[in-house]
Amino acid sequence: MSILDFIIFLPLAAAIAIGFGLPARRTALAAAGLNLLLGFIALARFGNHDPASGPAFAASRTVSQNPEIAWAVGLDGMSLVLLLLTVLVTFAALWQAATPKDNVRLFYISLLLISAGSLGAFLTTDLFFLYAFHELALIPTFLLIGIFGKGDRRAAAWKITIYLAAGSLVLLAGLLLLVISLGQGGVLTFDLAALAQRAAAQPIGASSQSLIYLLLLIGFGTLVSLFPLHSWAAPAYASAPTPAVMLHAGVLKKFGLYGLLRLSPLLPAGAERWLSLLLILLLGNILFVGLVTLSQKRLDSMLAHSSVMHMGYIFLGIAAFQPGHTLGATGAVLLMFAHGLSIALLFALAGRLEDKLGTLDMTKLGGLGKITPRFAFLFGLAAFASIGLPGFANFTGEILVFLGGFQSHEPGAPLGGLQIATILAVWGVVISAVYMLRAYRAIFLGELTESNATASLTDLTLSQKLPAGLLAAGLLAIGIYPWFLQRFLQF
Amino acid sequence: MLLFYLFALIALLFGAGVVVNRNPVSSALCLVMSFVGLAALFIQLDAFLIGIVQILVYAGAVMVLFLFIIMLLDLRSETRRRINLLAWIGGAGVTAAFVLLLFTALKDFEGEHFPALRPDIAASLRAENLPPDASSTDSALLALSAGRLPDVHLTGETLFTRSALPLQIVGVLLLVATVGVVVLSKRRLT
Amino acid sequence: MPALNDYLLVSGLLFAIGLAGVILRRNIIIIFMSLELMLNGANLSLVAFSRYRLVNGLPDYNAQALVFFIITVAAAEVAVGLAIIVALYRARKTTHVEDINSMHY
Amino acid sequence: MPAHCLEACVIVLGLILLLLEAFLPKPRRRLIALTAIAGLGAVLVALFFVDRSPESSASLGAYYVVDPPALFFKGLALLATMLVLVMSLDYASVIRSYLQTDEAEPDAGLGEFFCLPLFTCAGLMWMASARDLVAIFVSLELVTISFYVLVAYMRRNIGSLEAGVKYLILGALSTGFFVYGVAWLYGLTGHTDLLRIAEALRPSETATVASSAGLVFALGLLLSGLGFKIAAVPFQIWVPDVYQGAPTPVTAYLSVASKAAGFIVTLRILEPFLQSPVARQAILVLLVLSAASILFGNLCAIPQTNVKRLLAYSSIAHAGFLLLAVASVRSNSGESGGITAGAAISFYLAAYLLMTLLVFLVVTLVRSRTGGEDLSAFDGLGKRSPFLAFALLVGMISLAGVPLTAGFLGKFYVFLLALEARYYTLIAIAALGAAAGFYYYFKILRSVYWERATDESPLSVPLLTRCAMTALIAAIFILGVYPQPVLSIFE
Amino acid sequence: MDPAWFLLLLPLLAAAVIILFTRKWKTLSSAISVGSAAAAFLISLSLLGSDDEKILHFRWMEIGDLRIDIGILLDGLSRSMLFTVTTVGLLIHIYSLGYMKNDEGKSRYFAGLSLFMFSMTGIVLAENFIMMFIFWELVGASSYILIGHWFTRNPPVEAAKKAFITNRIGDFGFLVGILLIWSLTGSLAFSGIEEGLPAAAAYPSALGVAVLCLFCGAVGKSAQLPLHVWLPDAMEGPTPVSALIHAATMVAAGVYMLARIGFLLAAAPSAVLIAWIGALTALFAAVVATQQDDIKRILAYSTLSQLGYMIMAAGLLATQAAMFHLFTHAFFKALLFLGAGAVIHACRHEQNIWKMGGLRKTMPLTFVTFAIGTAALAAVPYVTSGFFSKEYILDAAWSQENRALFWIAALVAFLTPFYMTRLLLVAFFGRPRSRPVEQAREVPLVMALPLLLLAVPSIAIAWFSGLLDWIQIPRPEHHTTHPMVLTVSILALLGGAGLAFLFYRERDSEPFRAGPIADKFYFDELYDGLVRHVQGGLASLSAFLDRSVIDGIAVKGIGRIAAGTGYLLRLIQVGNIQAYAFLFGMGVVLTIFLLLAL
Repeated sequence: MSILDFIIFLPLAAAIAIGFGLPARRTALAAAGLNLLLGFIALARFGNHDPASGPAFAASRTVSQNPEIAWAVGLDGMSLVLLLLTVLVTFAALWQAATPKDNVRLFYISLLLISAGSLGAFLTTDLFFLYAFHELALIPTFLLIGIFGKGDRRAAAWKITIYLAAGSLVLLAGLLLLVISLGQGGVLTFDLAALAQRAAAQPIGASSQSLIYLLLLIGFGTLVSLFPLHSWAAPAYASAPTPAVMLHAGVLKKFGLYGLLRLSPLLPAGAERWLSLLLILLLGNILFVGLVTLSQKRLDSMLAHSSVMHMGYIFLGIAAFQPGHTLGATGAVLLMFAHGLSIALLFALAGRLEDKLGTLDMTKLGGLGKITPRFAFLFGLAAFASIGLPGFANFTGEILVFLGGFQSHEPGAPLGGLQIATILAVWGVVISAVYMLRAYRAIFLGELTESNATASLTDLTLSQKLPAGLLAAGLLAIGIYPWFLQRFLQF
Repeated sequence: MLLFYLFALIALLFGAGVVVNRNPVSSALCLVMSFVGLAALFIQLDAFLIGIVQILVYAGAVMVLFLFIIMLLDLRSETRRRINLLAWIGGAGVTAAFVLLLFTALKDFEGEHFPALRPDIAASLRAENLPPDASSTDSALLALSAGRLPDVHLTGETLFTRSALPLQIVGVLLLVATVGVVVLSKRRLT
Repeated sequence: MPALNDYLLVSGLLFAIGLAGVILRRNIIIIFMSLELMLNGANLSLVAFSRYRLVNGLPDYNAQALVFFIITVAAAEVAVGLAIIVALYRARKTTHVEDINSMHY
Repeated sequence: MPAHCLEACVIVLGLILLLLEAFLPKPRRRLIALTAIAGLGAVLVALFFVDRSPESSASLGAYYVVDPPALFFKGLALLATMLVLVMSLDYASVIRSYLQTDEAEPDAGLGEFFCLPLFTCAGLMWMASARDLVAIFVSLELVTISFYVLVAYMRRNIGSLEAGVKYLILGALSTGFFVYGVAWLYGLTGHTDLLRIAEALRPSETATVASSAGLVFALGLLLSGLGFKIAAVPFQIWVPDVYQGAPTPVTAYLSVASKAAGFIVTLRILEPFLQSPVARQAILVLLVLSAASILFGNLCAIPQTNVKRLLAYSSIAHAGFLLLAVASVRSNSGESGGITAGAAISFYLAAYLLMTLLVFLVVTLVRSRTGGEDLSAFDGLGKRSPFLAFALLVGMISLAGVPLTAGFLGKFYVFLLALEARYYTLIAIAALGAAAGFYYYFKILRSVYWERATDESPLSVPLLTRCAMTALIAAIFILGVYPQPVLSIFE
Repeated sequence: MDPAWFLLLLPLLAAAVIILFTRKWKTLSSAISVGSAAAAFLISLSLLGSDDEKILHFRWMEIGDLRIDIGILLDGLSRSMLFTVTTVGLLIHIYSLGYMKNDEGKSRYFAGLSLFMFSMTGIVLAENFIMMFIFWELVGASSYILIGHWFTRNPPVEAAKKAFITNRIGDFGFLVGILLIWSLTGSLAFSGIEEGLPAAAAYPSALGVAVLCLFCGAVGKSAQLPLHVWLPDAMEGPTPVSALIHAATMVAAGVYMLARIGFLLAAAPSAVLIAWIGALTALFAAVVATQQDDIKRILAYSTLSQLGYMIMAAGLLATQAAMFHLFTHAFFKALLFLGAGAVIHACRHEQNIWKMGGLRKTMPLTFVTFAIGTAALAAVPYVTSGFFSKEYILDAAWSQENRALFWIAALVAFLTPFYMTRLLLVAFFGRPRSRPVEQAREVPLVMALPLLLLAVPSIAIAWFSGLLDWIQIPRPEHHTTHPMVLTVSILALLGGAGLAFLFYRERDSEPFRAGPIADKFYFDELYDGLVRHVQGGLASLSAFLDRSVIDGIAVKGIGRIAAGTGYLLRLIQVGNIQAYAFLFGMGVVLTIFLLLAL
């Protein structure tokens, strides 16, 4: 058993234990806390690991011989970063969770399952389980939004479930086609390393690559709310209970990007074939959804759209990822980490706000900074982080992504699609500044509105600050000293 | 040849009668006649046992059952409900299409003529497979050697040797049918 | 003597007549009779084939055994079927197919 | 012990129980069911120890072959029958209310309800071993006729009777076509043993079959008969009504055992055709049937509100997926490798058995406790009985094909096969169908978890049922991640 | 560890300590902040006097062969700029002690100041473009915090937002420029870029575009046309902030950046465009300043105008002149702002000069220092530092034969004394025109001291060439100044001041009002309209498309089609056995037909 097995199965075990009657909140928190600890132990021990010797803490157990499927885990730089993201956000989300009146067990079990699903997907080195574990989170999301959500929760839960299920079917087709195309000697394998080797030794034909990459792009793209496959995200995030949206927007959504980053080196011709399409779509995320975000009146809805918008940057990093040109990929991973923490933080704070005020309509809020300065401060940190202010991890990711866009550009050559897209994407930074500052100004600054003046709003207590502080600390740490994590990212 | 056409015509015409007749009793009687014609065709094809069974089981038992039920339920001819034109067109269309397809398929068997029986070949083969001391007492062998077709013997032999397993399964099937009929028809015991 | 095709044609027509009866008639008992017609049509084919496909100079008794089984099965089917029809009649006082469509779509 | 003793044991068990029922004074009906379950369990155990050499049953020729699929399907039949009997115990109260026999003896007629499935089971086991048209016909009819009785069993219930009549008429119709097809196939080849038929049909210089018209005619007729058993479009027409009207355990039995047996027979009968000159047409038609079934089943299930009817459509859809695997039989012996179609279909059917029976166990319990089979009867089940709700959840996600469940792996293998065979259109249709599947399976979960019950009293679950459900849930998950035990049977 | 690191990190540490720990103890917070500023000042002094070039590295990221450092580049340019920043910074920290004495958010204010000091030093010390961009943005953020210090009132909050977003627009260009330069020269570090320049010079147009993009950053930060709109609004912030950030240091960062990349400007054919933008800004702002009534706004426009000068100089490749003007301007403009702050403070936050008057008597010290600042700004010959630096710029324009630019600059040199004299006459002479002004009293020592300290360099600093050399400020050689330049500038000064004297002596209200000028040529209105209608319209349109087309037609449509097909298809299951039999038969026929047909 590898430490990674423990990390994956701990939330599962906790979920089962809660099902059998252990106290829900305490068990869940204990598991999350322990996982946080294990995550950092893994980080500490990973430091001595030589990347040339394959993934660290690898362990494997065959579950099917042909097609060759194994329960295999392993840690490399990219999964390490996402592991840290997951354990951090999980802990914060569970801590932050307000225990519901009914169905308490179901609530915590679902949250733990989302966490376990993400961990499994990020830590396994087998394509089958990579896919399978992500899907594990589908049901908890359905339950969490449908039972514990707010607003138009049913429609939202319904949409996200069906949409993501459909998207993952496309993804499945792509993955299977990939595996089949890389079949050798009558053996199909789902082992990522073996697939990479086979792809390197004998690349897939260009037309197959093209088809596979398109399927993967649509499949993963749906899961990551790539324009125009994004319309599930905003309603779901606006309706989901706070810890659920923290986990989903913060962690789970990164799965599609992670998968694309893992697999696109296997399909260089496919990636090249669809580069322009990807660029157009990601600009759709950044510019079009960015504009949509501008017109949102409710904070939760705005945050949800902004989360969709920011996916565009990560996609840009992936688009810039070519053999030998790894800035984009590195930036994408850092950005995943950063976006995960910042959006979780923002949603956590927004959730707290709604609990207290009963509304997130920005036209009805105002001047809260006077009553709750600590809250406003934390929210400001998160807002600035999310618009990519230097000093926060988001900036490190974004700047690398932008650099990545120009990495392959020959001096003096006319600007290619990638470069033009990068420049347009940089403009998105302005858009996000506009809506974020507008929201911050509408809620926290200016004159206190009457409805808020009467609300029983109190500032954060220490215990409430803890999860937010944890996330903010993560953002700042990587923002100030990115080398700490970036050194692990080898592509 | 003539007999064939006669019997075929009987089978088909009375078969059609089943479908066309409004009165269930007439239909049932038509069915009996059709089966009789069929049985005659079987016999013409040297399947004597089956011909007889056909008459015994179908014309005898099954039809009696049908008539019994018709009487029991006191069914009259179908009252003239509105004729469902669509159903008629559809039914006729499907049937016609089926017949057309049948004709296409029948081309495969064009020109296969009635082969003569060769009891002698069978007899010699049978003699080879039998233990020498049994050959004199085996009635089928004797009949075959005499150029006759011991139809009942051979059918029975097949049923109880090679097809023993299906036969047993059919036995179970009959048991199930019996139990089922009993259960389904059981009345309230008062 | 008639050719194989002639028998097959008769058998096929018998089968088709049965099919037509099943589709056209509304009385369940008559539908059931038509089903018997279809089975008998199939039987005729089998017997004809067994006579035309001689094995060692004799008709193929395997096929005849199958005919045997079909007749038996058909009889059992009739028994069970009529029992169901009687039960239905007791419950609904009808043997018309149009009256039994409480479940649809 | 030769394998054919197994059927004999089952028959003897059935006879003994029938005699007990008939002649013992006031027999305890429950005892009959429990004895039957125990007896079948013993046979199931014995299945693992029988002589598996083909010679052991050589005297029975093609009427009874012992090969891995046969043994596997015998096991499935036994398992399904046991679980159906468990279900029947829960359903007894409903049956009783529609028999209205004797007030002094309220259980009269129940004994037969528990005994008949034993004979059906024997028929199914014989079907699994039959490689001869005669044996196939008689065992098929044994199953069919016992189902006529079982479907119409509640003779005071209009629905049950109506279902019985519909099943009877259409079943007999399909038998007619099947028999006619058998006659033609026999006429073309002169054999009833499928191995011999295959030899006769194999394209060679000494081919005995001249033209393909007759062959195709025979194939079409046979497919019609088989299509009825496996509930494939356009022969699915009976399925919704019969599933809805029949007693719930019988519905479950129909949808699981009858379909499974239908598929093994289909595989055996199609084998000669797939090596014949008409293989291309056969596969194309299979694909058309598959596509039609997937689309029809999945789309029509969407508007359903009666759970049994919904499951009927779902059963059609699953038949479509299985047919897709059947159509991939020939082309998957290619060089890239992977799973064989036979193994894939068997696995799918095993998974289908587990999840369908689990769902029907819940439906049965809910029906006998609340008296309803509509979606609304499931409202608030999550509160009334978390265990039942969870069982239903597992069943539904497995049916929908959420990863880490057996149902997913079933679909996974089918997709793999179809992709290897390059049936891209079919894959697209299948993906569409699977996505629609999410829609209606989750519709049930929506009632269970999102809605409030009108009556919030908790539902009790009998111990035996609880054990059965737990075992099924465990099996679904174990097979979902560890398929190798089942797959090794076929290697 | 090199002391330069402490210089960079101490203010950050101070900000962090205040935010995390000492927010409740306001005095302690302010002390920490002032202490850090003082320490920074001392360290920057200690760095002076050596003219070796020193580069310090700290690995921030390293991907493949690209290494991005947080690095410190110590050379003449950065040392002198550092001196300017820390000196003015320290003085303004001290001044703030008085100005913000009773403010509720004093801790927050000082944390913001420290954060600003950190960011500004970061820009100055930056060794590469990424680091410069990081601090560039951080400066924007701290400016946001400080402008919006009084966040419970709407105008400062709006101004802060406007400042940040406008800067972001500039930063967009800056970042694109960085990317272009990186792809052209293969390096992000200034030294590396200089090395790669010869190769990049093969693509002059690309280089020109890249440099213009970089210049966009300066346009935003130094509030050049057309991104100047934020600076006047930024005057909503506390006055010391206006002095420090929006007059002396941050807005000069654009100029500093241009100076830093002077070698690039020299190689790029587009530099003259930069000069033109600077000149036009200078002229535009000077014109607008003549019609403003708010004392801080006048100064703000004057800052714009002076920044325009500097940019023009940089565009004319006279980066030394630009830096020298930056240096002198920092002192006298800070002085002017602090003086204005003193006035505002004394007049209970009255900012309209037409409501002031007669302050000469009540606030003599302030008056004197303010007058010194005015003189410096108006470039009184040979006395003030402003004269030398402005001469330097005018001379650069003249000597480069760019007469158009020269005459524009001369016109600005005429307008500057005009509006400053107007300000001085209206605010300090005549009689008080409102009650708070009558009751105005001289400011306390803690505020007066910085005024005095700043007045000294405003006059004297240009006299001490040795001092200038020590600070490593580039110094003009007087004798090279063209007589024509001298003549024109003296005439402009006399003309401007005289004209203002004529118009505004003893006036109680504006004698004539030029609408467009007073309304800043309607830039704000134009931008408001753009934001509201173009951006707002696009946003609404996108939202509409998102809802109706993408979600409505595509997503829901597919769902409806599927469900609808299901509804229709299931109608086949009519429930009638006859129909079922028919359909079954059809199925058989179709299957066989298909098999035959295929």
